[in-house]
Amino acid sequence: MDLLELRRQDYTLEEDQQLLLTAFGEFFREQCPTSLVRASEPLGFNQDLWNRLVEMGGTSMGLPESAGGDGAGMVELELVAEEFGRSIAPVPYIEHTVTSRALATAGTSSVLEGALDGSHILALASFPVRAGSPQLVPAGAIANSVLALVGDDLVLFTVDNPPAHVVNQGSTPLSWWDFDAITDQVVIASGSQAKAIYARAHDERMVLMAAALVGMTESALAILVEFSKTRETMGVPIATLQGVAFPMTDVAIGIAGARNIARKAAWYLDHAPDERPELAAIAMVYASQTATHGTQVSAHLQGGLGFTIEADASLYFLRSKGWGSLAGDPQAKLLAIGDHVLNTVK
Amino acid sequence: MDLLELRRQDYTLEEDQQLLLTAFGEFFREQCPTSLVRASEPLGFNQDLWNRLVEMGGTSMGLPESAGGDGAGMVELELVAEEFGRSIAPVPYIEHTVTSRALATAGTSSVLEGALDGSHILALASFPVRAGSPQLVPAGAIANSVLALVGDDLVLFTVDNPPAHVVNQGSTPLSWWDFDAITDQVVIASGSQAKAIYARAHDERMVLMAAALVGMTESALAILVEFSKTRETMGVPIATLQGVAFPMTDVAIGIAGARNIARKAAWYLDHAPDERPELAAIAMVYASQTATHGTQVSAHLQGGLGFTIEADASLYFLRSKGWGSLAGDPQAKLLAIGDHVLNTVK
Amino acid sequence: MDFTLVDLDDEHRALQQEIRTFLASIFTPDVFAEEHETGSGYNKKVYEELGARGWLYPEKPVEEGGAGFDLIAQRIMDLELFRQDARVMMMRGTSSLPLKAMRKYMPAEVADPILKDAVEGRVLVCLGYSEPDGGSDIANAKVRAVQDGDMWTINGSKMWTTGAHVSNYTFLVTRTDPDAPKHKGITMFLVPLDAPGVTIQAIRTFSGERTNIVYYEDVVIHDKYRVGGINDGWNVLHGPLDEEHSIGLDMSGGLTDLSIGAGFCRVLGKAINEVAEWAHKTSAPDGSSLTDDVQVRERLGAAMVEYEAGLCTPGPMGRVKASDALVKQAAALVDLMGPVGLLPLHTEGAFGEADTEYAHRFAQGTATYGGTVEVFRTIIANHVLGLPKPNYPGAKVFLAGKKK
Amino acid sequence: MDFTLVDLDDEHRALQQEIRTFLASIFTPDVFAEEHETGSGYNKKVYEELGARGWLYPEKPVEEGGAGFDLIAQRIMDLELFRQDARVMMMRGTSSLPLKAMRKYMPAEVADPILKDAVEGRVLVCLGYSEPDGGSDIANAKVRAVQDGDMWTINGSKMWTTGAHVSNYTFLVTRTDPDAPKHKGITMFLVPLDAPGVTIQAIRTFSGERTNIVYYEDVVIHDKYRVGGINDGWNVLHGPLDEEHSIGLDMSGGLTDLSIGAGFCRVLGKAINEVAEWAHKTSAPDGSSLTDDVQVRERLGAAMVEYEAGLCTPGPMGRVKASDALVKQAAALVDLMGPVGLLPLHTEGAFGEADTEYAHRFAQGTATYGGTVEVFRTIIANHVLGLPKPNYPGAKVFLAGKKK
Repeated sequence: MDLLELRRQDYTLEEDQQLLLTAFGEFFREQCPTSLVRASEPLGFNQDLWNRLVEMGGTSMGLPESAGGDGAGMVELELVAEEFGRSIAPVPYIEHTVTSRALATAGTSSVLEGALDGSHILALASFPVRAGSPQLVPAGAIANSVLALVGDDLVLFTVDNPPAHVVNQGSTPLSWWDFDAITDQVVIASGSQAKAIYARAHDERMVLMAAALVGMTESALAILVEFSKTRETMGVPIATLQGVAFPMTDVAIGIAGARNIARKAAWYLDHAPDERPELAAIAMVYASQTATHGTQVSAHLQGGLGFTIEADASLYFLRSKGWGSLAGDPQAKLLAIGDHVLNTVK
Repeated sequence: MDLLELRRQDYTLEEDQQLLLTAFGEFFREQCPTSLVRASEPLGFNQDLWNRLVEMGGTSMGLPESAGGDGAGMVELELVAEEFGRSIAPVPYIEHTVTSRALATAGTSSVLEGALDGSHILALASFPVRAGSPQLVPAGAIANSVLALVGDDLVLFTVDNPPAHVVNQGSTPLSWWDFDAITDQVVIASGSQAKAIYARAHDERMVLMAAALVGMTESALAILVEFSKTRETMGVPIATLQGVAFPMTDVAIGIAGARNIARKAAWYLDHAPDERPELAAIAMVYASQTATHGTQVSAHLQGGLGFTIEADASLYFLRSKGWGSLAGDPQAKLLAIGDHVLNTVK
Repeated sequence: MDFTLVDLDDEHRALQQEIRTFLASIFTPDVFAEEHETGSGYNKKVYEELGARGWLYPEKPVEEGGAGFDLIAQRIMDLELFRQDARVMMMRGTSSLPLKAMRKYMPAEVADPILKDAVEGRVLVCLGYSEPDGGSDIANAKVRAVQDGDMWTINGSKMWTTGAHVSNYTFLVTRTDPDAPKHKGITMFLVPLDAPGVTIQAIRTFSGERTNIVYYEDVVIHDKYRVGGINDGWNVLHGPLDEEHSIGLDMSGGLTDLSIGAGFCRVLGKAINEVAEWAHKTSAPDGSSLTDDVQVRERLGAAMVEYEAGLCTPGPMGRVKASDALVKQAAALVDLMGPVGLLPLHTEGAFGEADTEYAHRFAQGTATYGGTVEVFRTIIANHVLGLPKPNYPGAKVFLAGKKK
Repeated sequence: MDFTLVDLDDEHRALQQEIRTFLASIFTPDVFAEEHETGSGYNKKVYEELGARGWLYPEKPVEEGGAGFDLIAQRIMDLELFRQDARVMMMRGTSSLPLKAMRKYMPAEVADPILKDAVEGRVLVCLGYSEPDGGSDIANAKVRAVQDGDMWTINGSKMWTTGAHVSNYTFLVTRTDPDAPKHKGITMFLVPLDAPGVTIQAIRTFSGERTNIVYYEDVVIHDKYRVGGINDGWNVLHGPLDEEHSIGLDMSGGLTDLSIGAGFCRVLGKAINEVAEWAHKTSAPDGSSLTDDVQVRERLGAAMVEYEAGLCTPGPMGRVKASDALVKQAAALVDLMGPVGLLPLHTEGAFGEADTEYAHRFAQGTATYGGTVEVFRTIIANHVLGLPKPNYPGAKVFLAGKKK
């Protein structure tokens, strides 16, 4: 890689971006307390919250104006995803956003109207379709359509009733999709265009999921910080013990870096998608490591309490993998990152 | 793997093994202070210490009685290796031992006499010989003969004067061997027998190196423990800070486990070599991780002092990789371990 | 050193066969279904059937209701129980601690009938140690016991009283002299849980286990239920607690686990085996076999290294190592399996017994059970490395301090 | 947010060319040879040549001997210096801290000539902070300064005085009131190192750097060398120290590094590039290309993730993250290269510039420079997470305490 690039690294948010962050922060904080998260288990979908998010513009902001949206970029969507993750909100914000954007890019207008008003929920298949092997599709239990790669074609699969929900550790609307059995299939792109749109959608999902994991981990750390100030052992607050304070510090360090990388990756997807093609994967990998470590530390350092389902720490811990795994195996992503490094020195 | 095996796991040493451990512990402690280690840099070989080790039986113990040796097993050799590593002694104990044992197994008597009295030093090539690519050979700068695999043959390469020493981070007698250019080549085994002897020699080297790394890390921890009791910050001994005590504890935990695995792996090589073929690699990988972490913690927690060449901590830190890397890339060894796991569930 | 497979003589081989057949007959599907549902770590039928044969605590002599098993026979029993899935046997381990203290410190006429019932599987005793804000700091107990003639009145609440809802008694730490130094004002009682004023409230962990908060409101019990001397509770506790914390040097010829961490490793081992099976039976998105995938092989290897390390690290150090290994490797194996690794037992498309998904949730508890890994690191720092103790206000009554 | 490549105007482009050409002319092979030999982080010729052009501290206004560079020009200079290998520029950074304090706290007639020489590269000032048993606890300074009329007599010794052997002055922390609270009895001096009674003893680190112990035996200096008020040293120190510890919020439009950790990341970046090159030019033992090796690709990817994390983490957190990343990844990359990764620069068969071998040794120092990672974790715990401070006997004079 070029270590001598004269490039700006300015993370300062524009005023409107700051306002957006604040607005959605308030929205999720007010509309989505952990009691609502619990009430929405095990499916992990709350229709009422989804409707409110639609009203907030959560489903339209990411679509181009030409498609009836507000033309927001990945940076704005990333900021919203941080707040979405902070409240571990039971709505398909990420899947629906990246899939509808992919459809808009392909010029598919058919289902976009329903996507805009949230009535037609969209999801993205994680792997190319292989005959005879159904897939677990994130948000598949509430999705009306799933976008998937079939050979060289990008195909939109639509059903009247989504397949039954499969209870899972992260309480998300997972379900098995047997694409072979679905009759309503529409090819929306082919060849290199299909692959490009599919790859882009996956990059966007990784960046938004990274942002969500950052927000989730911040919530997990916040409750631990409060706990550590009040809980005493040996006559002192446990927060004064380095064995407690240092792990918390390392989690905070991870969060600060993971957030910046996710935002930076979003900026590159908006402004220079070909210059750092590996950045979305880096964001995902580092956010996943941060969330795995951070939610575990939060649950553990709250002692037995953090191990109970009554404790909010459990909500974050179970979703660190329950959400994080949906964007793919982090270890596998290292290969593409390594290939990029190898290419840059060629 | 079978989790229900009714197998003993008894680590208790026989009385004579305990005596051996004590005897070589005293030998290295008395004959090899760190001042001698420093005086032997950068080559990493001390002829006088080597002669004394020969007198102690260090070169003969591992050979079968039929070959004029004392017929000690890998368990005994492992115990000696722990003490050898504890004193980071500048002698080719590991390379010479495993190579001479390989020759004895192959029934090669030619150079064994010189090997027994230490006058003819033996080493083992890390990789099969490839035409046109010289190899860095551990102990190669002081070795009279190097054993290497050439195609299906196990070949002993002998030289009058070993290739020039290459200064290296671990201050060991590394040198480049260009096997193509060596005329004195003797095939000592062929086909499956050659491969078996070669593989066994590498397993033995991994176990003895694991033991040496355990001893090395114990020395690194010992000086840190003393430092931490006396050095004060903020008016308290740093040993009372969990940020110092917990890392030291984790190093101690690593040492305790790595030692047991190395001893267990040695036992299996002696008594049931085919039952846990992956155990030697496990010993090497875990000991390498323990040494990398432990010597780094020792150097770091001694502050600036641990970063100076005057501090003994530097001797251990530089050898954690300087010795550990000689037995091969730990990460690569994980594959064979994983394959073993996959085979056991077939 | 000795790692040989135990060469069983005819007697032990017959016993192994007998145990295996008998356990298969009592560990019926409804046993697992009930445990999956309740998470109690207990099953009435299983305990009573085992107890009737002296197999609940088979290491005890026959006259104490055991089976006088030697070390080999005990190992056979442990492994066969693990084969059946030992989760329901958890309360047996919990009860075993107070039973020792009762025999040692209670008058025989009070203790013996209870001990007999316990060994025969009809009575369970749970541990009333921790309190809502107490952490591992047992000597900080606030539950009050006040004497009035032959009777004691108990008030307060206890946290993490696992098994209280299925137990007959709780081995209770109480404060009997608030003015004495913390660890000199403690008295132990065996409190019947059917006594008026006892309320039990369930707590569920996300690994599916059940534990409890137990409230004591003017609970009146007779002095005969006192275990050991008044204000001598700290010494009474040492027995069971030392046992809990100082499993170390091997006197068994290698027939016992090196640490309680071995149990954590078995859970990791099952997950490793499951992922290996999954790799054999699953093909990659591109149709290739996962057993050829370098990253699959590498991570199974890495998990195996940590499994071995947890198994081979002795004593309190093994307890910490095994927990760390399980926490980290279970998470890595879930990553490896992907979404399928998130599906629990009995869900559509879950792989096998979903051992990996369970291991990831179960792992968290192992870092806390019977003292957090931080408590054990402190014990190791002081007693293995010989580091000076920090001078905390409450340090002297800290668990780690007791071995001074 | 803005991560665009800076679009240089003609003026900046010309300056970039001028700087690049000039640096290439002064960074001659003998400069690197000398640095490799001495590890002083300084080169007389380079400093004087740069100083003569106002390019040693180009951000300073011309009237102060700088070149009045704007942020873009400064960034150009930093990158071009890095292109040349910035190791010899280390003492420039060290000197820059006391220079600020001198300008602020010393009488102009004393400070100005020294400052002029320093900016022009003829004078260096090193830091006399730490003491042999002091750790990061500066306010614990024991070096005594006793006043007698216009003169002060100094006795004691300082550790880690990097650059003392090439510096003209040391910015010295002294104890002037042993009876006052620790941080109220400190006075700062600018001590000429050619003063009688000063002895400098070399210490070498295993990364090849040189630092020093400096002994002060009845060293007599004039009161004019006092920096700031008597016993007011703690406040004088804040300037430089705050600068050292509070690099954080970006006011530069993204033209400065997010933390001092960025420098550590560049060392990691060079190692990553080297290993990638090595993979291209090396074939595996079986003859296949290492660029196809999954474990090579995977570890380069993992190192790249940590590199990016170190680069993108701001302030003190970035300083800790970058050091951790460099320490762990350098070790992993040495494992990957095998024995060749152990061969330092200028040895037979070493690969390229042996950046990886160097990174592994250099990494250790980054965890200690200017305050250990533990000191910074404490600062982060207290000032970022807002955790209560532990009540250590000496905590109030601890570095982390100063921002109360």
